[in-house]
Amino acid sequence: MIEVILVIIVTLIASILTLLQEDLLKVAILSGISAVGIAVLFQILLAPDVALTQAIVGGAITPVFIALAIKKTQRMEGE
Amino acid sequence: MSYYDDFLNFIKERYSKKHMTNENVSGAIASELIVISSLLITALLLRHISVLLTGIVIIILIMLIVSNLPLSIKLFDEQDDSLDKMMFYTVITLGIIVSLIYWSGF
Amino acid sequence: MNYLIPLMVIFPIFAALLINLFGKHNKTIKILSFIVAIILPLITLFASYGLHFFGGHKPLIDTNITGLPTYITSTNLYSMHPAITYSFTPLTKVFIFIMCIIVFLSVFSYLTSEKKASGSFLFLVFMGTAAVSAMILSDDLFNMYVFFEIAALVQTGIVIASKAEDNYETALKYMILGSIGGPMLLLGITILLAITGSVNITDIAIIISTVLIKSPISKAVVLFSFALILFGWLYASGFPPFHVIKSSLYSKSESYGSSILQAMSLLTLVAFLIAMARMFYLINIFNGAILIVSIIAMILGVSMAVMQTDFRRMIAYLSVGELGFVGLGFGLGTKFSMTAGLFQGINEMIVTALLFLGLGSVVYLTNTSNIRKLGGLISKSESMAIMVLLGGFAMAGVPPFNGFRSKFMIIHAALLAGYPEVAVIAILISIATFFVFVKALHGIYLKPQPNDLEFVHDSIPKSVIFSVAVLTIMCLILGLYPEIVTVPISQALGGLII
Amino acid sequence: MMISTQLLCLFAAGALIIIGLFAAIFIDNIIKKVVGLSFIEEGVNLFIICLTYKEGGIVPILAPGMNVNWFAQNAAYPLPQALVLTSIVIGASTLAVILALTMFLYKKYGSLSAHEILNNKYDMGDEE
Repeated sequence: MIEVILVIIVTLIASILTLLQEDLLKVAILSGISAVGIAVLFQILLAPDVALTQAIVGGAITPVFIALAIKKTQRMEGE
Repeated sequence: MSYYDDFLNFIKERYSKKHMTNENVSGAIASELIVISSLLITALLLRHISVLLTGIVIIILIMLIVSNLPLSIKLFDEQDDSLDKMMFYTVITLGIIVSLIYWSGF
Repeated sequence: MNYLIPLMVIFPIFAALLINLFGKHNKTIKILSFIVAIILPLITLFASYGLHFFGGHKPLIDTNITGLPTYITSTNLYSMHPAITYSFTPLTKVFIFIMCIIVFLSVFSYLTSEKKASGSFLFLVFMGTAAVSAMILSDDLFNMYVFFEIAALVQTGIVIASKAEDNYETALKYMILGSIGGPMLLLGITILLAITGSVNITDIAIIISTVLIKSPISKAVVLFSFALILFGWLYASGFPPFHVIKSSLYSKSESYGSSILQAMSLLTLVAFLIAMARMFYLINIFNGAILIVSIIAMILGVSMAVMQTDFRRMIAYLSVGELGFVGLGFGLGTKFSMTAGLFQGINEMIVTALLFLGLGSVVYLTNTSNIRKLGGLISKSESMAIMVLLGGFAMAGVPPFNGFRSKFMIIHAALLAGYPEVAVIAILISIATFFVFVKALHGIYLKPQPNDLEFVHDSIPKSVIFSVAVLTIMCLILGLYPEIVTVPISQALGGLII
Repeated sequence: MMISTQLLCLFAAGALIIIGLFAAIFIDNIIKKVVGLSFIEEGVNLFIICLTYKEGGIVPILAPGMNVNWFAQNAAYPLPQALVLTSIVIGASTLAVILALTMFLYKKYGSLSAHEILNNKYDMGDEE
């Protein structure tokens, strides 16, 4: 039980922190952390295949997309 | 004709920088009439629920409409292409639909 | 097993991929897409009615398996649909056939009026056709959701592929709003899946009407999922609060694109509306909710259309407003009114395609869509002006066109169902529609021609005139012989809605 | 009342959806807004997987030598899990399209603010 609570707290804090960042690269990384947290929850909820997909797509591919978009645009929000 | 003059003056004040034509004014007046008449008739549909409620709603509607003239220009301003307004109305609608259907379905 | 039914979806997807493959060879894709566009309506025409179970997994009740235990044969499990099921009824036939005709005419006028055909645009068009055909064929909610998302992406793509200004902004707005609408629809579908254990609409309808509606607790869950699916439906069909983005989507696309876009959103609307009507018809506020949403759509759409000076935007708002009539038919809740609503949907699809294609020729000639800058175009092409005028009559509901028939049926149904207010609103909206047309036609064709009006092209391509003429003739035929469409629709509705 | 794993995860899903809706209205930067909107999608996915969970159950993979009846009683419900796989991919592709559009628009406007880029008002046809 305690590990579930921990994972949920990490996921939610990561997703809230995502929205508070000024640095967009940190946004990419934190969204990856939150997606991996959800993947762990999927594993706990008896869905290992979904967890794998979520870990790859949400934890690796999406942050890379966002990072590429940042590279082509701007890194800091306020500029 | 005073209503028409008021209307024309209002629009001219509002869009004084741009040139106005008959088309804009006629469109605005037509839209105004459509909105007012159809809103009042739609409110009549409430009589299938309760007649008293219909009366109250119609009186409130008339007061709201009279105090907010001209409606069509205000509606037009609310429905421009800006994402902020669309997003706001989307979330509001989601809230209204879910709560209304959930509580009135029993 | 009828293999033409899945072919309606598979063939356009395959064709789209093939066209994308030959994207560089202009001549090849032109010939290829022309052939595909001809074959598409033919498939629909020759397919026979029936069900198609993917993988051949029929419900247990239809198979010859004997000796099953009683806990299967005595429960709902025995009649559940394990496979994705496509059902091809007269209703689906009519809708897909007309959609395919519109796709054919749009693609035909695109191919002949543009020198260089864009492979990606044709890819998107055929992908969209496949998506909406699958949506209206499918009996499976999740399948509908997947194709709904594909259709949303395709609509964005068609707007991106156009040359109008500000098209990227509009596409981005649509996608951002879609990331609220889509997940909410999915959430609604999943709640139904959780409480019934199936995503098949027939199964869900049976379970809701026999079990879930009886107990207040499970009814609350059904209501919650109805609210979410209703919200997703608003996004799919462009009812308020999504009417602004939908109409701006139509106006930011090429005219060939817009005529396909509006047909796509109409088919999406009809598919989800029928699904909702089948699942939730026993909920007492179902009809009221649909009715109110449709009336608000009509008022806002038409009152916004009246105030526009860009004629593409005008027709876009009008088409959103007229979609309200389809919802109105379902909101009234009788079989006659539903038939009228679906008939209006078909007319709406034809007439809006006519207007987008016909007035698209004005953009082709002058490269502007602002009524202020236009005028006197009747000297350029009288035939087009007359056909657009007839299209406007058809949309506003002037006899003997199809719009008159369907609107008359809806008003009649409203009076029969005891809602005279609805009839009055319908008449008001029709009058406003007519007003919009008089304004647009005067501005474009009859007003004296401004001195600074410059022409990009000298004459309208013959193919566009041909396409618009075909659509006008379809309007006239449906107006004179509405039985061609109403009889199959009402037959199919009798079987669908229990 | 005992708080189960399923209930906790449902709360997490709800919280994610609400964070996403919050981001939809109040966040201005497009990339952050889009990331926030993808939380709605992830929250819905988590919600679906929660519904399939069975307390004390097993993963829905039929290993050789397993008793089929026992498996049917104890395994989690696999159908929604298959649906979530599709949903995840749809979400990722939507995000990719949105980011591509954002990159195009950045070239045009030189800004990532939704207020500056996406608020181009449509007047009564009077522009120019």
